Amino acid sequence: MNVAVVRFPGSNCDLDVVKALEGTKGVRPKLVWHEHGGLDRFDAVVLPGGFSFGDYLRAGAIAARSRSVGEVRRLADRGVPIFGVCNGFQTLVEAGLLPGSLLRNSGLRFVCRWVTLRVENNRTPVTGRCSKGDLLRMPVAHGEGRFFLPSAELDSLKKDGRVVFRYAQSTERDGRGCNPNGSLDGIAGICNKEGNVVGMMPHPERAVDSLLDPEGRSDGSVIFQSLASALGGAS
Amino acid sequence: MIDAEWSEHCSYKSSKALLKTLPTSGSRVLLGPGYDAGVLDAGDGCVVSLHIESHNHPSAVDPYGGAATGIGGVLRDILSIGTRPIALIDVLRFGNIGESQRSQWLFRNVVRGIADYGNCVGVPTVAGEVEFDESFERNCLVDVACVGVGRRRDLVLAQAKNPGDIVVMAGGSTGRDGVRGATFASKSLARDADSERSSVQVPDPFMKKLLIDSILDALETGEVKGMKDLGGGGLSSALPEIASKGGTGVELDIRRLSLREPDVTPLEAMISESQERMLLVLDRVRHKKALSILRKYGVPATIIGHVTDDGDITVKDGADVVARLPADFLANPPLIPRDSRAPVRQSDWVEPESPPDLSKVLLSLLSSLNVGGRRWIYEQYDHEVGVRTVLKPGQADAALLKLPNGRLLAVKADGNSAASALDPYSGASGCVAEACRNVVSVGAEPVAMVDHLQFGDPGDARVYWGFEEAVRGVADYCRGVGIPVVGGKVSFYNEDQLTGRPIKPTPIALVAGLVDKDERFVGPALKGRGDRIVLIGKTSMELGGSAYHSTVFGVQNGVAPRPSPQEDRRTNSAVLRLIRAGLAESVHDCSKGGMAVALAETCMGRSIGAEVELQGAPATRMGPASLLFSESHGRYIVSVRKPNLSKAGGLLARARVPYAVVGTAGGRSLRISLRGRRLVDVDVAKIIEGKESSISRALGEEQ
Amino acid sequence: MIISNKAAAKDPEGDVIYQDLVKSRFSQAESVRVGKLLRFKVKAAGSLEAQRLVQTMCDELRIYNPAAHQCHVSPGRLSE
Amino acid sequence: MIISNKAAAKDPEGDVIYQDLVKSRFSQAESVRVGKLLRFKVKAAGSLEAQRLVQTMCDELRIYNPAAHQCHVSPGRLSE
Ligand SMILES: Nc1ncnc2c1ncn2[C@@H]1O[C@H](COP(=O)(O)OP(=O)(O)O)[C@@H](O)[C@H]1O
Ligand SMILES: [Mg+2]
Repeated sequence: MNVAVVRFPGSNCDLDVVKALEGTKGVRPKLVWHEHGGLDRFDAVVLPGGFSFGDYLRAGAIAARSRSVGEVRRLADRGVPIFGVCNGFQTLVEAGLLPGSLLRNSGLRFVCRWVTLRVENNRTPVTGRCSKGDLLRMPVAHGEGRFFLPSAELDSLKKDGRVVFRYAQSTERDGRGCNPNGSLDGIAGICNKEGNVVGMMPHPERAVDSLLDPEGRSDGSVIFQSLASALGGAS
Repeated sequence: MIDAEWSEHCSYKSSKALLKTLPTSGSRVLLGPGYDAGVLDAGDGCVVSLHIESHNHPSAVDPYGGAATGIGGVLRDILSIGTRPIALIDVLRFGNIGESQRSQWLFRNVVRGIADYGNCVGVPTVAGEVEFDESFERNCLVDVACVGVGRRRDLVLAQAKNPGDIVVMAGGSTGRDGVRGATFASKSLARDADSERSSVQVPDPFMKKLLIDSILDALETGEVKGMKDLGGGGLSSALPEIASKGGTGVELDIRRLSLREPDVTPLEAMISESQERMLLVLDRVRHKKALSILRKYGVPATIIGHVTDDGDITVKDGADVVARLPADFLANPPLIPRDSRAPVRQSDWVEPESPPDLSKVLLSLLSSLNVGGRRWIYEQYDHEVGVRTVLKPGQADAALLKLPNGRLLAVKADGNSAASALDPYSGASGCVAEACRNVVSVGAEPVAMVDHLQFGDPGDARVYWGFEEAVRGVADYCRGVGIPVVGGKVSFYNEDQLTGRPIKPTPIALVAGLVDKDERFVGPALKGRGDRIVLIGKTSMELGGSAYHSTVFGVQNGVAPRPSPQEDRRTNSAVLRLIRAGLAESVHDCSKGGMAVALAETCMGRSIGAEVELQGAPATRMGPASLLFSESHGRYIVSVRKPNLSKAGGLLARARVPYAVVGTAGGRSLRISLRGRRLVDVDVAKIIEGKESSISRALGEEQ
Repeated sequence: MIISNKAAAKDPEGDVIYQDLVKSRFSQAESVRVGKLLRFKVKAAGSLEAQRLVQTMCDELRIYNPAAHQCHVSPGRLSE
Repeated sequence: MIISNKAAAKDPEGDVIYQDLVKSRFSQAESVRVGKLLRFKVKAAGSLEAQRLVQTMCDELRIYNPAAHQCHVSPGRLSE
């Protein structure tokens, strides 16, 4: 199954995502330059992290108006899995493919640290291999990740089960609180009504290699394996 | 042009002769000092490049932009030899941020500047070091180093070898920014910072990211014959260098430059230090692919001239020749001899009596600014992007990075301005020793280093003496342990513009080490309850410039620690053998705050306490406080599983390394005794709390 | 044109500048709010048309995010 | 109060917004410059005094950096 990883000027986790996908059975990743198009040949599209267009104006705001995101919009309507990580999530929100906005962290500083996520919805293409309530360790690294949504919309988002990940207390000692950016309701990832468009702030591609995980785990792998399963590429 | 090119900053008028005494060759060295970056052979055709830069004066005026453009500069150096930047290291010096508003402002903005730039270009900042001392109140130091990787066959040199090749300017437009920047850096900070407004540069990390991506792609075409970053001195410095190294000349038309403002004069264009620009020498015939790659990324690129065979730099403004000078003459300025005089020092220092409660002393040391944790800083840096960072900042003594060939690269930078102020020879050799130890602590063998020597006005004979001593210290130590210096930087005229006082001398060493394929690496944290704690290396009465002195007594006096390269060489290799043999569960070196702080730090990672008795510790005669807090070099704290203890002991004894088994891991507190008398008893939770909150507390932020 | 956070989205930066920097030293100050200013230079027949054009751009290009921001366009009298 | 990069300095953010977002879709637009707006609510006898007070605050508290930025204080008629 072919997965496009869209590269914008300023993307910087594009190769990391490709590497994570290359290590996943049943998927073949390909980097696609944002102006080149042809995304409809792929079975799924990933928008990777980074600072597309320098994050000028707002994170993801300029990328959201690019040609490839126009294509992504059509694919999303057709039910193709679309997965945005960090800047990719910001781009999907700026494109209106996911609701709300990702504002500057409440601490006003960029934050890079390992967090624990609780899986709240395991019916999306990137969480199918998880159980509800699973705790996953992976890092966040962003300056604009505070999820915000007016309260009426937030209620319906929750009611529809569209919160996919929340920041959670880690199993071990973690005195500093677990919400790294002040997101409403601790929300770390959400999906659209149909469930095929998912965005998350933390970086699963950085938690695939156990060598890089301070606890020697590799919790990010399950996200990419889920995607492979959802595409029918692996059992 | 001559003014810019021959300024101290670009050409080392005062330092070149001395720097020649540094050992620069080694079996892994492919390129040493004199190039944009040092290059090491990491095996299997893989190379590692290293470089360090400072941006002190611009950062003192505009901390955010100055620090950011400093990162931009060092990235260019790594890129310009054809290697991909994979990690940044920052070394910072500020005044007391607990007391000075100005220092807080400098500190917050420097860190944010580094974060915003490094994060945006997608190069992780993986390690660093910080000190706070009043002498940096108005002249903060912002040193940034970068590590790159590449393939040996892809290296590009800063030279123009073939007449006829074209010279291309890629990247941002040329403006008046930084005009006179290099000459500015070589001057003391002006009294009225505002009058130097032309040297403020606006960072554009996005353009830098595009430059990096496009140039790395363009290198694949084979059309790039030479490359040179535009740093201090701008074109007036870069052109003579590529021509002189290639034995050629260059002719360029200044009108072809894309200017940001219409009225930039030819002279200004030549010396402009506008950021995010790179000079490329492309093949005379085959250059279309490279140019089209630049275009794809939206990087402006213009052909501004070509390589000639006349050995001259010819600058034209349209049809008019506005300057013509021999390249060699510009690239090789004369050396200036300097006076040096050793300061007179009183030698009647008497060690003051220590306070009775050493637990309290330990806690106040741990939560002091110079020993406390650095999370406030490194959490703002993306230290994971690129999925290479095995050991991350705060996790171990050095950062550890995955290389494409399966080896691991360790890096850490260190400096000690308090010790260097007392004795620049010991301070400079000591920072190399410490950086080596940090690299050894994770299991890597030190293979090369770059240094950065930062001083006041070299025209002051006492300052210049300190500089000479520091160079001698670095040279002797490196020769002694067999580590080549593959690059470095000198920064003079660092002084307080109000008082005219120079900064404390601040030599910095960045050491890189390698862990072989499938070898073990370790961290500093105690792992298992019941593991035995081994202290390696001898403690002497060396409290000069120690954290203990400045925290408890507010003084910096006495004998500064001086490392012994011969002993360190033995100790380091023994520690490496312990790690490789799988005998060491954890390794941490003793540095600031001495043995007591090091022990406390080993308890933090997994919240495991320790019971320690120092009776048998190898040491000269001294009181308990001195034993706990002396900052002698060459010492490690290693934990060993009980069944491995005799093997580990045997290995150390055979290596003739002094050591003692001093304790056992376990419990919830750190207890240290001497001959049965309890000296220290502190909860691990308190240790963690004190250590983690020091910067936030100084800044007046709640945790 | 000015972009600022809607009240519900909070303004942590303004709050911090006020709380940590301004408040203790200038008792006359009551609050600080932070926003982003974009200055567009456009060709238009008059100030009203210019204003309308910029508003259209901001809406269509989503220069601000209506979920969290408010946007205010005014003709520029400020010197360049 | 408006903070922006000095006129002679680059404004990379404004340039990118113009080049990559605005230019191709609105040919009437000629340039974009970006700045930061801080809105102070202060107690003062009149608009002039308020203006002077804010200027003092901005200078003393280093709300902007004179070496890199220009700062323009004007009394607020903009709605909150
Ligand atoms: N400015 C900085 N930027 C990034 N990391 C830093 C910085 N300062 C310190 N660190 C990290 O914090 C940890 C402790 O640093 P330090 O106290 O200098 O260690 P050591 O005593 O072993 O030299 C290291 O992992 C180091 O890389
Ligand atoms: Mg150490």
